[in-house]
Amino acid sequence: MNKLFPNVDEAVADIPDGSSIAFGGFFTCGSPIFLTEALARQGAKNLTIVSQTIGVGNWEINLLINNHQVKHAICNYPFARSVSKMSPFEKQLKAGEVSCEVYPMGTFIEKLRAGGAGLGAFYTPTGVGTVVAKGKETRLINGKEYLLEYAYRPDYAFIHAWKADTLGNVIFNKTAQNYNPEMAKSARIAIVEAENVLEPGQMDPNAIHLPGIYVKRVVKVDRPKIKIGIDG
Amino acid sequence: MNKLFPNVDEAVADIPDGSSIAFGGFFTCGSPIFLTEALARQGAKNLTIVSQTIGVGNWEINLLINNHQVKHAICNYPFARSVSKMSPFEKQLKAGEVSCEVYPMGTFIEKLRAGGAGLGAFYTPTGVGTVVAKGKETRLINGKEYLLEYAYRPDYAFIHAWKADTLGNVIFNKTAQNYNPEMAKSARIAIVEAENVLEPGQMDPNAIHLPGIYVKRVVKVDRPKIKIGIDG
Amino acid sequence: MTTKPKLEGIPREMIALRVANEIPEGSYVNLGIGIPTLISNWIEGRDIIIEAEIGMLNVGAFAEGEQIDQDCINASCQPVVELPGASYFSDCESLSMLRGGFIDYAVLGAFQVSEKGDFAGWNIPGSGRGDTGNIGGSMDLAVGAKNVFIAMDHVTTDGEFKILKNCSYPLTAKGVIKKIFTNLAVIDVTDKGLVLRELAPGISAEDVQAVTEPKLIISADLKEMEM
Amino acid sequence: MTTKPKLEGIPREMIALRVANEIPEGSYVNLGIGIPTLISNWIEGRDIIIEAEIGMLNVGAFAEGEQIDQDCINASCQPVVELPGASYFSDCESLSMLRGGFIDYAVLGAFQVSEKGDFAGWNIPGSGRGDTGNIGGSMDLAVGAKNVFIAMDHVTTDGEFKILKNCSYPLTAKGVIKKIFTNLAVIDVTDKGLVLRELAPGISAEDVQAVTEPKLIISADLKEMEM
Repeated sequence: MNKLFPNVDEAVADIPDGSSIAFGGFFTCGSPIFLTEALARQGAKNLTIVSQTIGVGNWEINLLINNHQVKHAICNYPFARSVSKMSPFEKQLKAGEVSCEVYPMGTFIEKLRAGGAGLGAFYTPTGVGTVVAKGKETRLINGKEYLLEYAYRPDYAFIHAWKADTLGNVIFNKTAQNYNPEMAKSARIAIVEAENVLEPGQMDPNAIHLPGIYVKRVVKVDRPKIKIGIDG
Repeated sequence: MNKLFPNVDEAVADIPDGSSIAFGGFFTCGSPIFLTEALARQGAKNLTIVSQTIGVGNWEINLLINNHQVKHAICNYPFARSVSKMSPFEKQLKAGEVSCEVYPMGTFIEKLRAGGAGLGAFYTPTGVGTVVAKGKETRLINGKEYLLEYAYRPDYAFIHAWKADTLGNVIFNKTAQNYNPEMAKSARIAIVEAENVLEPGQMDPNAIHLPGIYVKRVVKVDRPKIKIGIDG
Repeated sequence: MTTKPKLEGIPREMIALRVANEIPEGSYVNLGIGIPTLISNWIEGRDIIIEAEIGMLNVGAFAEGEQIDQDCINASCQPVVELPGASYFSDCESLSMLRGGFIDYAVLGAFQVSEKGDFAGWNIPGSGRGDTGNIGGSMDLAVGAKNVFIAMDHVTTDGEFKILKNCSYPLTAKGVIKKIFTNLAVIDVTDKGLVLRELAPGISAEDVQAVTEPKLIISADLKEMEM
Repeated sequence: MTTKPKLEGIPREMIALRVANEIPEGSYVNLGIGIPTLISNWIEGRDIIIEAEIGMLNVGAFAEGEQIDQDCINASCQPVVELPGASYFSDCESLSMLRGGFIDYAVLGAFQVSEKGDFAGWNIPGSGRGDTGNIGGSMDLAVGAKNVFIAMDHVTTDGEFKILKNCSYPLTAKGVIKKIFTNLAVIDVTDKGLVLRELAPGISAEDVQAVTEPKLIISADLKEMEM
């Protein structure tokens, strides 16, 4: 069950127009930048992208925005930190070219977790009494109010890994783990770019963050050179 | 923040009558047998116990049953495998001395996971159209039927660990992980018995199964001598 | 109910082999107890990965002697060995994996299967256990796996039907079974009903129909099981 | 709205110190951006563990020079170092931890706080962003943490009230704030209303009331902030 692909371009070659894709990574940390660049080269259009932030820290997402490949975003932190800076995505949103759903961080990733775990929906206390609750069902459980939020499953997930074996088992490095595991589990096809590719048996079976069953494709990439910060 | 207790008896000394307690372990594997024995010596009564099985493989649970310390069980696999064998729990259940709720394995642990994660309830497809669905709300989501199941939080969790540090960080060994992480996270007070107790910094921060924030007490125990099997 | 003379058909190991042949390379599988457990012998060395719902992937053979580790068991509480590329994870993760559709083939035993694809495998009326029983992980597996197969004897030891119009035992799941493998036959569960696809050597379609409550649709290419 | 001359009170570092003194040994804390970030300087060496919602416990100081690892940042995208006993985990795990009540003290900044304990910290009307904005992890933290504190300047740079009868900005959460620490005062949020507990040096209760919209209840043991 060798899941190794020769390069990032082949790993994303078959992604059709209209796909939904989840991107791991938290600002500059653990983002699948090589797969994102390959998708920009590949050119699939009308994409729904699922990502903590839309081109803030994970700057490569802006390649997709500027190519007009994106029609919808599901996210947590869509914009530049400063309201005086306008990202490419914010410009397109204001121009009505793209649409956007924003969720609290926990709800954002819990929707994907629920999707991957085969659940239909869940009740969370987060966002009760805020704009997040607009149009959503609420329920009192033991006297506390909860919002109903639905599971979500994207077609693809792009995952950046520190180590992966050819069966798709993955170990992440420190805070580069972030959204990556649950995004991989939520997707129908999870594609892993890994800084290190190993043979099965070379990683401690007790220390795997993402079991290979969740991963369909693995591709070797270089360790990216990253400038930390989101105000650039 | 040293969470080390001198022995299992002191670690369970303050558990009051009427408490709910989750027990990690899957049959003979990863069960907190030393804490369970200590609780039998301690004698707290009217307990609600949450455990995959009630005294099958995790035979020490039968100490609590035979002491009449248990009034209610929440479980997945309550009885001996063979219908011709009757466990102490099954006898008490038939005599009306205890009560019991049984859930499918995934629902059983997801209820605890939801509790620990601060969620109120979730919709699962498991059990639709079976006795498990009796009296429960259902909801159609994208044309598929789901059951509403509520989160559950026990007062205590008894956890068996391979390695723990004095801050409560835990690494489990192989399939002895099983229910232990989510049970610890669900409880208000998680108590860990560990075969090896280390200082902070002696475990790989990338390989922690259960972060110390979830653990209130750690106690050193011997590696148990276990006879594998559930027909004994 | 039937009291016809019992038909032997093929032994349990051969049922397991027939199921193993149905599972393509590159599959992730979960095997229940009983006949399904025997399938692991037949897929050894093939490019198929076994999951155990206790929280393990790349499950190997049963452990023996020095190999036995009390911290490495399968969901039936049997010691197993790990294969290269193994991973361990929590039960919560494991059951999420099952519900989430990541298991390609789940092979389970059953007390009863209906022509609608319902099956009953966790509790027997008259066991004295009522609605309280050992549910285990089968309900999650049954609703989640991409393909759910049943491997079982065609009739009970008393010769009673196990393949029925409707299950009378408490259900494990509704409408999930794709194929039934027995000592006598291979049967597909379809929207139109049960389709008899293959027969054990020496067994006729009439023999199978006689021990099967619902009317079987005879496949146009009905053939003898190939092993 | 007020246009009174601005009262200086204590500097931001001292607000951070005052909050730090409120957090007992043995606590798990999560610190938001702005003044809360400065608290980490004051709790260094104390028996307090910092969580970062990106998925890290035992967060240490900001990393500098050779210490910087692009794979180790906090939720504000600043490089940090790990302390002994650190652990890394997923964001899903981290946010579950926040909602689940495992953080003893969350200290956040705010644009506005109401006397009911509501607060607004993620979006400013007139920013042009409407209901779409950078929510981040604050809503989860606010509903989950055992004690939610606000550390902020008492009024806006334009001298407008930030402590209000009702927030006019989009809420982060309702009824969750326990204490407010500003450059002028320490205020408890109680069922009966806002209780003025402590004053910055040189500041009177009247000064604080003048820049606070709701009527303050003066604590019987009102005192000067101790640092």
